[in-house]
Amino acid sequence: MKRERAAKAPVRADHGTAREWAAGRFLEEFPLYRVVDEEGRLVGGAQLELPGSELLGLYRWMLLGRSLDERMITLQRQGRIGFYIGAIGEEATVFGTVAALEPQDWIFPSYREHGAAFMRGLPLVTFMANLFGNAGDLVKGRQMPCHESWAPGHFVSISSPVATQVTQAVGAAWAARIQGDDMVPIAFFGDGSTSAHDFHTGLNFAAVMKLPVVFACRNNGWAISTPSASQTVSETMAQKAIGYGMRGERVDGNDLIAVWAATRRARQRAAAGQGPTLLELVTYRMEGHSTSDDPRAYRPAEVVEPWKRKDPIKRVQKLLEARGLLDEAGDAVLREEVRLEIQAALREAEAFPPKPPVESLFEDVYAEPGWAQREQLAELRRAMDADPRVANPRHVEG
Amino acid sequence: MKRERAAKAPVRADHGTAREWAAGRFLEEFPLYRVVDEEGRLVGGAQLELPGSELLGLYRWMLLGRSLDERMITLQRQGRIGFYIGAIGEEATVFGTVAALEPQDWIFPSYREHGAAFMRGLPLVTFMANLFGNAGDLVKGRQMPCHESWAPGHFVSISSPVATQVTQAVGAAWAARIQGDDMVPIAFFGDGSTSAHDFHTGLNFAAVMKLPVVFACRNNGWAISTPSASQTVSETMAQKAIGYGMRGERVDGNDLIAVWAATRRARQRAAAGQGPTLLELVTYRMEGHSTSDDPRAYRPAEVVEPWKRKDPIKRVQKLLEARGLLDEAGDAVLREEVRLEIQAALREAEAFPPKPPVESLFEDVYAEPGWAQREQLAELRRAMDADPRVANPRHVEG
Amino acid sequence: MPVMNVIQAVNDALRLELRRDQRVVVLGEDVGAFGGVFRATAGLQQEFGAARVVDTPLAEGGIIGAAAGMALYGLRPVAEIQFADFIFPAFDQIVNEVAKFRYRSGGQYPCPLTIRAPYGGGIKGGHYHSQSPEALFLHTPGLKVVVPSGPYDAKGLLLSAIRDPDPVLFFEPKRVYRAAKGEVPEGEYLIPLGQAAVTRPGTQVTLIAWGAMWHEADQAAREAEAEGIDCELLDLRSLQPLDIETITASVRKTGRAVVVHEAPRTCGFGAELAALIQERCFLSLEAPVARVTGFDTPFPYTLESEYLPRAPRILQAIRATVTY
Amino acid sequence: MPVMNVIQAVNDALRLELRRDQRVVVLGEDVGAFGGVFRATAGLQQEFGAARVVDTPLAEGGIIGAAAGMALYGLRPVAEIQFADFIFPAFDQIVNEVAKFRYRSGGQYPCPLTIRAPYGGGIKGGHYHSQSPEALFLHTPGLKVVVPSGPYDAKGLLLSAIRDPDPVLFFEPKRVYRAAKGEVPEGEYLIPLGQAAVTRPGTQVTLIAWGAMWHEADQAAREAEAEGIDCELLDLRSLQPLDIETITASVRKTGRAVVVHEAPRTCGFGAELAALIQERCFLSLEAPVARVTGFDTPFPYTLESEYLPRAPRILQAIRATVTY
Ligand SMILES: Cc1ncc(C[n+]2csc(CCOP(=O)(O)OP(=O)(O)O)c2C)c(N)n1
Ligand SMILES: Cc1ncc(C[n+]2csc(CCOP(=O)(O)OP(=O)(O)O)c2C)c(N)n1
Ligand SMILES: [Mg+2]
Ligand SMILES: [Mg+2]
Repeated sequence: MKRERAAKAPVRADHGTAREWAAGRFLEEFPLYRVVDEEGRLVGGAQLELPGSELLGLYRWMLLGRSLDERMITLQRQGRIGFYIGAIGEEATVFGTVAALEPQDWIFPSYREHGAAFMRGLPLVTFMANLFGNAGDLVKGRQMPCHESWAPGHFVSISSPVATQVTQAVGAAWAARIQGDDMVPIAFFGDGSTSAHDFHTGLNFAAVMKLPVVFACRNNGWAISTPSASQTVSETMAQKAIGYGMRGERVDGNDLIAVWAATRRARQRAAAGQGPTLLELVTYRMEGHSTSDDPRAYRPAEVVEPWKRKDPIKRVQKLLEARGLLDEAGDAVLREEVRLEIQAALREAEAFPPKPPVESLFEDVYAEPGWAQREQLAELRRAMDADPRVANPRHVEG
Repeated sequence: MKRERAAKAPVRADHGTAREWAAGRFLEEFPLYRVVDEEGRLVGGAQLELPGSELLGLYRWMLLGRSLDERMITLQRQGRIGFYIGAIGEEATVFGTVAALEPQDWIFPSYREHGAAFMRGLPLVTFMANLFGNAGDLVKGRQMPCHESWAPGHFVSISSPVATQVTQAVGAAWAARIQGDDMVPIAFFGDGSTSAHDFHTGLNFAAVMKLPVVFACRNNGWAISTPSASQTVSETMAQKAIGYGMRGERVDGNDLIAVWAATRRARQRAAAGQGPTLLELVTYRMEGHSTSDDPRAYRPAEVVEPWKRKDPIKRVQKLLEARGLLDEAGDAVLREEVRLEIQAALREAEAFPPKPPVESLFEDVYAEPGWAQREQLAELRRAMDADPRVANPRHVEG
Repeated sequence: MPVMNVIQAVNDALRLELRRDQRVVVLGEDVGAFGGVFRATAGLQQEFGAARVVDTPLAEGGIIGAAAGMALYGLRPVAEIQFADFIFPAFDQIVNEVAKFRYRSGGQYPCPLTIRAPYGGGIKGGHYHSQSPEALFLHTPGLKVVVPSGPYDAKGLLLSAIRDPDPVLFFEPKRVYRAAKGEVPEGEYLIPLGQAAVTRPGTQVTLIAWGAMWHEADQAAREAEAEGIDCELLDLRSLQPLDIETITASVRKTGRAVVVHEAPRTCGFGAELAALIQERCFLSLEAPVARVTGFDTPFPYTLESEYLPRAPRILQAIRATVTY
Repeated sequence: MPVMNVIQAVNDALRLELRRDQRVVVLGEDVGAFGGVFRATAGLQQEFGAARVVDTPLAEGGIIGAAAGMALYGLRPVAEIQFADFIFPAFDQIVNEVAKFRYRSGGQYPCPLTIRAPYGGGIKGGHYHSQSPEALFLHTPGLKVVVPSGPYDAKGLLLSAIRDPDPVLFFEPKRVYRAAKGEVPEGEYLIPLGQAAVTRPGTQVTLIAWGAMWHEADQAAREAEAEGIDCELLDLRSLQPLDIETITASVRKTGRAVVVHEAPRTCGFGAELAALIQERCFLSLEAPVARVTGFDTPFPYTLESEYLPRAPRILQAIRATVTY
């Protein structure tokens, strides 16, 4: 029991026993783990453990993620979809982590990790149908855009309330251990979400139960309009692990290889019964929070500048080029492929009927609709039959 | 901005950058602060900064707390009160902290700090009326026993849900700073309560806002039936401060002088604008969780034994004796005084009418009762007039 | 047949289900070696081990969040909240997550879990060991809410709840935890959710109650009978799904209804029942649907007898309704 | 008189009150330099400084817990919850702490604070940016609940809420945040809590609505008039305290009532209103109290027009009620 150890611990009488740590202490204690520098060169004596073909594959995924985000933001500006939230500048945190997991590992996303779903097989067209909320949407047009679910790829349903997925991932890890499954879930969340209560209870439960789970904090510097310094005054997110008696690691979140390697390590530890890891992936939110947001209202453009040079995609591109795995022409081909893929998916997605059937409104509340759902569906149908305006969004605005 | 510093921080390429800390690391880093040892001797070169008369006063308070707890537990066993929860063995954490505060400092209690209210002037008889929930109860018989409020002494209303007072104390500190008041609130909570979400949000808000507040974690080893190891696997509670970028200190919670000195330091820091402190007061719950609990069901008697030797009251008694401030006869006088005081208060408290007036049921829901409360009072009065069984607890049990 | 009280019946159901289904896991504060503050999980950790009967840290949000993750992954967690009053730190997980998982994922992620909580007043628990928050969950589509009144129902309903494909809140009326005793079959039997029990047929007025209040209503009905008033008494047992047919059939027959619950009156489930009854039985109604409830105040300590809607107040409402 | 929309009226009220009363503090996520995601606090930090208009960390429980502590200490905090859907992490602080402080301390610790939250659907927000949770708070004695429908009321009610001695939830119908415009006096004026507005006098049926739904009910009433049905329309404005006298007087006169709300039907505030009306106006009622509400499902995205109880559905209910 802990108590016993405590009783034997050293005892001092001088005042101020707790260490008054110097600024920078935790930056030193949790150094930024990096494998590839901004010029695409391996740092120090680092080895590239990821095969070239896989690296090229990941590069393509990153291109797809970036290109999709850009295209969808435009689509929103054109009024063709209502909302979009992506991961521009944060691609390495999404693809690097998931590439390091096993296919059976469950993904508990925040709301920027669409790329993770694609890697797990979610067709682009299905994702886009979710953006339109149309009849092709697997989620039946029930959630805002960018709240997809993809059970075949163990990509869990996204919700808006932040950090709720953290405790849920812990539960899944727990379940897998009880079942004897080799399954290590990952929970994604932002720096702002470390302030939320599910962060605390999730990490604490995982540590106490020594559960196989990876916590991936995408520290992108911002929670909507507030910088991370408004969320916490700890120097790093990684050091929060200390409070839970857990391992923490600070990783260059714009370094795909570092993210991949750190995640792989964390997964190995988890699978080996050594418990959870908190990964702080240091990156940057290059754009607004979402299409509903305009960062110019609170963020001077200059602060973004230094981060442009750290672009995670450019860095992989340089690495690939240096290794002779990619040249300019090859890059152009990839980019064009991705562009066409998106274009084709978009065309297909827009072709679905704009609304899911009205009865879908009442499905899935329960496994079987209750009498309230059945009666209300009938009520709605009668109302719609009597007055077509019932289904028309525009008749009473203002 | 934090981001800038992060960018300049050291970078390493080797695997496993995060420190794999050895067992015991945080026990060393947060050594148990102690001034007086178990034999009542000053440790190392420590000075006794508390004047003898004050020390004697605190000793009397501790005797009163212990004696009251014992008497009230008996009262509950006799069926004269419904419930009791006290602080046997934890007296130093209650009286040592409050003695170090200023009279204007607000106290946000958990449910064991009745002694703090007494030090702030709550009459024993009023406390006991709360135990009876009778007409003398300031809380008008609305809460379970041991849920007193004492606004004249800035002792805030107790509730049962654990840890809720932590964020509230933070708000009071914030308010005081806005008002320019020299007021440093203290929030008391147990080791189990560090798992609760208000612990997390409270500490984080306080650290981010650098608020003048003292967090006093009474680590008494247990949350009802579960040892602290079921609540956290961090080696100390003090190290949880690191995650919030806050100062933490581990204190021998059975050493009145250490508790006092650590609290005073924390208060000074707070008042000087240096922010909050988390104090881990290491003590032990010598009895059951409350009178509703029988610890024999989950705690072997042996584990309590070592703690009997660390009794916080005995330690102060030895110190006083060593300093010539108390002898056996003087001690007996004090104990008898305390016994008589309790006895007199009990007699007086039991003399109140057993129930508060029926209209009190509907007061204080709002500043002014609404029509619902007014109508329902009338309804209840009519019902009582029509059938006396309405007010009789015993007519339909079973 | 063995005679059990409600705690024993709950314990029996948990034990049977832990034995039958490896996916069942019990988790909560103090539920392990100690067996729970009311002993409802006594002996379970001893039989099924600390991996399946788990003491959690003190954080209700963590308990339900983790249970949700287990349920998503395919387990059948049964989470205990030590007192229903302490369920609110988990409120977000319950109403925003657990309740909506199936719907928001288009049916891809069902989240079948059971949340057990001792509930209600009558044990001198004051504000924080007495509340009856069922209405808060009934306003959230996606959740089911079950309240047994005695041991037989407790066992049969809890087994159904654990096997139900949807999340179920299972509120146990702690006032009758030990007081309500009765014969309980050994082995398994299921009471389907959504079926009220007509525990007393009658013709003049329909009494609707659940949980501990059913006992009060039953006593009131017996006293009313002595006065020549013939009550039909329904024990709802499950509030969602609600047995609307039994309710409307009864009120169409009697033309009068009295609803009883402990929670404060305003926006309690009694309001919904009154609304439904007047919507569906308007032309049969000979008196307003009466509500005998807790008052619109926090739950008190000393005056809890006055606060609780017990038999004498119910009887008065019956008389007033019958003579309206 | 200046013309304002609801956001501007809210902003104006906050500004006036921050100027008038040093004890007023505004706190919440993104409310500072940015001025809130809906811009309701725009310019306030610039005028009153970062000590009184504060960006908090992302934790609603922390926001309300801290606001409660401020209120206990004597300040008048106005906390913003970014969307009402995100209020649930603070649910425990609101229903177990804030609501009960005065009562549980025997009147020693009042806890007057205002919680503002954009609320309701109609902005294509899906599950988590559309909910209307008022009924959950109305079931908790100790809380007041206010919902303005337009800028004039928003300002006058918010000023009253901030000065009220009790905790107030102030739900702002975000669907009409910009759409509802009107003349708003400069400077201060108070609209007392607990007074409904009879925005259209009528004789045949009483329509009861609040917030964005008042606009739908108003349109339905106008269409009904064209059909020769004379509706009386009440904008409740404050749900707790509730203006029961205006409601009962109206229904006793018309004999019929239609209640409209966005929240799911079961256990919504419509149930309470129906229950109250049939209790108090039973002998006047010529038809059941009708409820036109959101359905018993989570709030949808694409089908939100179908989900929301808008004028066409209200009109149908009016017809059915009048011809019952
Ligand atoms: C419980 C809750 N409160 C508030 C919000 C509104 N909100 C949406 S995203 C966001 C900021 C999240 O920041 P962070 O966790 O850093 O994630 P990021 O967007 O940077 O990826 C906020 C406040 C929410 N979604 N959930
Ligand atoms: C939110 C909440 N959950 C559960 C409980 C039931 N409960 C009362 S005290 C307690 C243990 C608290 O342990 P700790 O914080 O260590 O305080 P101690 O009793 O040891 O002083 C529990 C679980 C509660 N009061 N509040
Ligand atoms: Mg962020
Ligand atoms: Mg403890």
